[in-house]
Amino acid sequence: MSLFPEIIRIMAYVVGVLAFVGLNAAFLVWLERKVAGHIQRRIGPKEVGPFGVLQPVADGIKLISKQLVVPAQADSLLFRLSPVLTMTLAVTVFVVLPFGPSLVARDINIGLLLIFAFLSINVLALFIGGWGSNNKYAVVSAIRAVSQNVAYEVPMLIIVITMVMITSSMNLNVIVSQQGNLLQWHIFPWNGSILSPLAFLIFFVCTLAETNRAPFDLGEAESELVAGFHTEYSGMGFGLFFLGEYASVFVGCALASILFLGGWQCPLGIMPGVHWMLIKTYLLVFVVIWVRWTFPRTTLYGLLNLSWKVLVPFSLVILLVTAAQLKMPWPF
Amino acid sequence: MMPLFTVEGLAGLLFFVFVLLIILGALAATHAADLIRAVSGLALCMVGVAGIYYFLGSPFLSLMQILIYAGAICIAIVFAVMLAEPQGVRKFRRRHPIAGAGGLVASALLTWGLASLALKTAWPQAPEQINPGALEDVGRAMVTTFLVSFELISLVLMIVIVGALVLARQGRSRAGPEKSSNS
Amino acid sequence: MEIPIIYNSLSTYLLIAAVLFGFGIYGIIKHRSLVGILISAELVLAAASINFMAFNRFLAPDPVIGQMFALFIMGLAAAKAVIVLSIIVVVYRNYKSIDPEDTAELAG
Amino acid sequence: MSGYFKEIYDGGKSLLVGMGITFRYMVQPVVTLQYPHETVPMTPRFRGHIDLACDQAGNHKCIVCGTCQRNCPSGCISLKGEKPEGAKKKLLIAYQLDFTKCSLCGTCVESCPTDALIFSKNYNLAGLSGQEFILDLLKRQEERSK
Amino acid sequence: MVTANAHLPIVHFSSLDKLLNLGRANSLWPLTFGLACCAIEMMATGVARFDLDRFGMGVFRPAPKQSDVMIVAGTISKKMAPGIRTLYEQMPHPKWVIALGNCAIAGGPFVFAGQYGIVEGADKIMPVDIYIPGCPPRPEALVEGLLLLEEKLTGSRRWPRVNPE
Amino acid sequence: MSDLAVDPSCETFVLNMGPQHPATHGALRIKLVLDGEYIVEAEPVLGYIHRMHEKMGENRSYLAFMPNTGRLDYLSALSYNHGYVSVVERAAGIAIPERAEYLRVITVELNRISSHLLWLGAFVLDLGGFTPLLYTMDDREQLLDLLESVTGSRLTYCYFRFGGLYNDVDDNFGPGARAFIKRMRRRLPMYHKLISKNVIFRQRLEGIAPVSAEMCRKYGATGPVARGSGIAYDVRKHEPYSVYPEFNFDIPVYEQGDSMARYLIRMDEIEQSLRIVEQGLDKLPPGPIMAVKVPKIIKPPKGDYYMAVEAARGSFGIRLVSDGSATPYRLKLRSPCLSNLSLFGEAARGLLLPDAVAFFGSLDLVIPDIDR
Amino acid sequence: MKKLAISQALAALASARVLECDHASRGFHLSVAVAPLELPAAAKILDQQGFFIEAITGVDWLGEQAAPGPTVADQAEHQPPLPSEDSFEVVYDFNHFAKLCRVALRTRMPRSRPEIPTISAIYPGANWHERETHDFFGIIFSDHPDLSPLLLPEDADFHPLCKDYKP
Repeated sequence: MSLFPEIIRIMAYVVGVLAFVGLNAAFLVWLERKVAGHIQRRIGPKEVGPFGVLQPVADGIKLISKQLVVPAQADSLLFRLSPVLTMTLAVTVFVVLPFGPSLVARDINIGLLLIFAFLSINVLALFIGGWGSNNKYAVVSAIRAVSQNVAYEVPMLIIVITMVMITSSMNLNVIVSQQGNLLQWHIFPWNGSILSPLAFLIFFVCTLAETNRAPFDLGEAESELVAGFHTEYSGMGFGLFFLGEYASVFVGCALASILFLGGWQCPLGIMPGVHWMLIKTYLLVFVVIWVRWTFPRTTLYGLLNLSWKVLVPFSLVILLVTAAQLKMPWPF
Repeated sequence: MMPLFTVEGLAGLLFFVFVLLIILGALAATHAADLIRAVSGLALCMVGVAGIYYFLGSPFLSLMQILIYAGAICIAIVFAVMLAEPQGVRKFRRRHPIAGAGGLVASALLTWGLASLALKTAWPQAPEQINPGALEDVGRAMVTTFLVSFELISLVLMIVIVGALVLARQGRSRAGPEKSSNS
Repeated sequence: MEIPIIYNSLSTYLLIAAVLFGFGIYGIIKHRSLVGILISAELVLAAASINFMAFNRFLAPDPVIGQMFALFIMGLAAAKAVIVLSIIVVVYRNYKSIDPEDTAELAG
Repeated sequence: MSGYFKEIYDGGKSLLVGMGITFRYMVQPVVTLQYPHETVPMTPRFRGHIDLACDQAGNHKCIVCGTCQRNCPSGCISLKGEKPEGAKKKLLIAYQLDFTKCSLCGTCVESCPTDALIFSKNYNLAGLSGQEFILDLLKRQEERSK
Repeated sequence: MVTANAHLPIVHFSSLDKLLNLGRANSLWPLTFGLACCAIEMMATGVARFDLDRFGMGVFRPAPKQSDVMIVAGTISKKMAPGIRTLYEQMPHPKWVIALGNCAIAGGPFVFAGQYGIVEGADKIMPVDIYIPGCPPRPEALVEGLLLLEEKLTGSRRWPRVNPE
Repeated sequence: MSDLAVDPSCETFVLNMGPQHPATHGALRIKLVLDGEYIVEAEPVLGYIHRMHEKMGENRSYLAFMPNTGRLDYLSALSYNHGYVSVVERAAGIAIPERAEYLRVITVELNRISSHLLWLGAFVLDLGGFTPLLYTMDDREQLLDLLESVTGSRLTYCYFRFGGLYNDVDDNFGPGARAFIKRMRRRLPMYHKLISKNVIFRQRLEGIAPVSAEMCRKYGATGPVARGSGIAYDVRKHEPYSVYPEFNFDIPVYEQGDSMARYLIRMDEIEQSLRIVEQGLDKLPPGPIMAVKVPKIIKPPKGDYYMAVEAARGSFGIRLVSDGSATPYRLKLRSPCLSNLSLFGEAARGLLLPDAVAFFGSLDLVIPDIDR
Repeated sequence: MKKLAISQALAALASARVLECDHASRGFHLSVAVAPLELPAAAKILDQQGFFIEAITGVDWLGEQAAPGPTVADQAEHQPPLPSEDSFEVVYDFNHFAKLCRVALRTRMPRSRPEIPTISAIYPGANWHERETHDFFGIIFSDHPDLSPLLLPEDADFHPLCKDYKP
């Protein structure tokens, strides 16, 4: 086994993933502000660069050059660890996302499992950030974030198990290859489970909740908890949380498009490739942004009710129906 | 000994990193006075253990380790800390130093015993380099050979969930504050 | 630069498991809070799992058995954690403390 | 049970209706007025800080009666007049407005017997020091009449 | 030649500084902090009609740790002054302060002989960079003030000047 | 086991909301004692924006106090202007021409709409919805343009004078106001679709923080808060002043007393105000806008006088004690917000933190009006 | 008729002097003066009749203003006798939600002993108004649960609306 090509490959992937995460965050910041602007009948960033495209760059420069304050009362180890951990986890997950037929950093058999394994630590990172700040708003917010994540991980994993049953694989690339054209996408009821449109909906709602996006942004509820778990973070500490948040939004939407919308496959079955993956994912991200700027925030209780009383029963029904359908294809 | 800049060498380095993670994590888990730090240490340690599993040829298990330990158990502990730890008191008093020293001695003796057992015993040589168990094999074994234990585990989990619910509710009705408001 | 390759021998893994086990026992004795004891107990369980996996990898013919055992241990660990934590919460509600000694004093 | 499903259906529908509304507004033109590039048409009654009015000849009409100074609630007007030798009327030699205390009530403009005061249209004042807004109205008037 | 070489690093630093200032000037995040009447006009500046976000200044942050500009919009009472000072101190460097409205500049109409309740101007408790008079100022004035702050940072103005007359 | 005393202080913690907090809409501090996220005790701490209005009233002439009235409740400044000029006119016995009265009512009602629009946006912002704020502010900007063309200012109006108005409206005002009424009547159903019917919004408001009619009475709450609790109390109908008796409008009343009721009251009030403005424009008589005989320096006879008007947030009252000189002897400003806020502590007990924020928003408070 | 009922009920109090006023020119219907000690009893009567509290105001009658009885002539005669002394007056404004009837309840106390009973037990809304009056005038409402400054800073020890206040 020769070593150097391997090392260069790894380095290339690391650099590529990091660059993509950075660019993605910049693009999403811009997109979010632009879309929010137009929804609100204003322009959004415009004066900084053409169409305001340099706005995220300016923000980045600003955040980097800003003083980083570690509050005196904070647990400085946990406080510093949290943003880095958030960021690292989000980046790690990108390693198994297939952007194209061969454009995947590490095509492993259990990619789906890896994504959920690492995303499940993410909430721990948020928690230690909020706890480490030792600020009451941050602590309350951290507690909220944990309860919310735990509640929504259950229906999300049940849906993912359903999808694994249908595709009988945990390899993301294999899952994508099964969905050659529009008619073979898993979102349609004739491919696998008759309830899969519902499954997609539940998965999408869970993505919103898992990534702490409105209307489930209880963790950073501005009108109640100031800025939530990152109240005490300044400068790049805050910036890393932002990067991490946008990275996980992207991962969530990419997963939805891989599991249900055929990932890098073209709807017409011709010219599959990375562009399709990006188009589908960013369309979903657009919906995420659109939802955010339309609705008010739910309360913790409304959110838990939704999860335990609606999403979990529905996802269990989907699981059972799908299992039945796979074993006895006759009635369907 | 292997040169560092080979695949095997780097893998060896990685192995040391995981061992380091385990030891650091275990140290934090046992030594930190702040419970959240201890939990973070546990999570770190478990990530290290997951790495060890990877070296033992089971990536599936290593991811499960992360998912269940770091993702589920640590979060559950965090939950308990949140529910059970009053906001004001974040640090816990240390146990009496003699207890600590005694524990140190006892555990050192145990470790030494186990280690010497591990090193002194003449383990039979591994039959051959067997292929690591694939995911499908694990799944198949679970519903064939180990069906009874699998069902037992699910039963245990079921009982645990019900039991935990009962316990938590009981606590709430006894000493929980009056929640007369809307719900 | 050279580096010792130790990941191919059974004793390494047993040694790691032993150390982890020792840490766990030490933590159980040392920690003053119930949650801390639970954390240390998880270390002990992890040590056991490592042993199972190592023996399976190096000694057993069937590649699946060790993984099954480790999986079952994980399930048990999760179950144990949940039940212990709910007990802790109840104990806390009643005694306002998660220090085992306080609990003993109050119960007596 | 039917109530449960109806609630979910109604809730979901209300969410979709809301998203429809925001989407419609998103594709409609923006209402933003890009300030430094375009400006709001300012109403003639806009109350900026006060100014001395100019007549055709470019002179102000102040007769230094001091009514504005007396009537100002915040005491931000101070004016000084001087009677030159042989003149009948007092002549204004200084009219200072401390705009940083003004509340734009218009009492001075209203009470001026000769209508010598007007509201300026200075709606976008900003400066690097508070002293900049202690204005010498006489000087401003002279500059404008030039 | 030697002198030229000696100057080189300074030139480098200054161009880096320029870049940093350009970034800062185009991403001034104000603190959500309103005291009185002027706060409403501050809100009005942020919304669709005037849209501060065009200049990248529309990100009103509720936490002082994440904001760059403090817009003191309203009267500062003696009871509030220590709080404002704390907020100012909590903001990480570099930070700027805008005094919006007459009250924040000099106490405005609430100054009278024998007043017991207000601080006569934000600059009595912290350094102020930009003063915007009016009671309350029109939103354009706040935009102008922020552009002036940008001008102060970068040394040049990228926008046309509006002559109101 | 059960006799073990549980110290309640162990589970609670104190959270200081404010003075700088996005949900308090200004410089207000609320000391919350929380058990988890449940509120055990809520105590508003006031005075962070105390601006000595009452002291100033004793220091300056009657006319010179006018600008202050625009800065108490700056969102409905014209109502406060109206209250102040009315009490002085009542004391000094000045009669006002009819055209001036009609214009006062029209502008006050427009101001009430602008106040409710801002409240609506800020309220939804409290609940985490950002976009409606920009829609309502867009409507409000149209209205402010209209009012600015009449009064010359956008916010802190100082438009009324003893005996009449500062100046008459121009010709564009009538068409402009009618255009606004038309626009607003189109927009209101949109707000109902976007906000009132939204399931998340309804869940957060319905049944939250019910305030009983008795509680309103004990605390003296007026305005939309009282009307949301089933009390049909509106100074405009109850104790008619100005030319309000000439107008045909309804007082919306809801019985539930929850946050939703307070929200709906204000939405209905916007509609009613539109009706009043429309009728006012139809009926607007020609004539002078200033009474003929207004003394230059006003010296009301000795005695005390009271005047209440319906401001956007409830009944605003002024008690004027005159000693016969050119300055008031004592000027008491009865702020509706102070009374409305005073019931917060009792009504918020047992609420969740986010519900308390929603409740606080539904009270619609202007902090400088409370602190005066 | 609410006005009649309440004026009769209040007139039953020993120290009360009830005076009807012209609402159009004064803004209230009844002006009722009571002695400080009978204040809670008067408030209780108003409470039973379903009145709500609008505001509480202090007025500082000092020096030349105090001597001749500063309010209009009609009030001088029904004012409880505290003539030529410097005094504080506290005015309670009550109103009724259903029937239009504004009642101004007045009480006077000497400036040297500014102490009157609280009515915050009857009207919890009076709590803040009384605190505010204490802030501004230094009038002590006995048995008030918490007379700490409401609008002034926590450590304020001055009473700015007293006529003899010098900053």
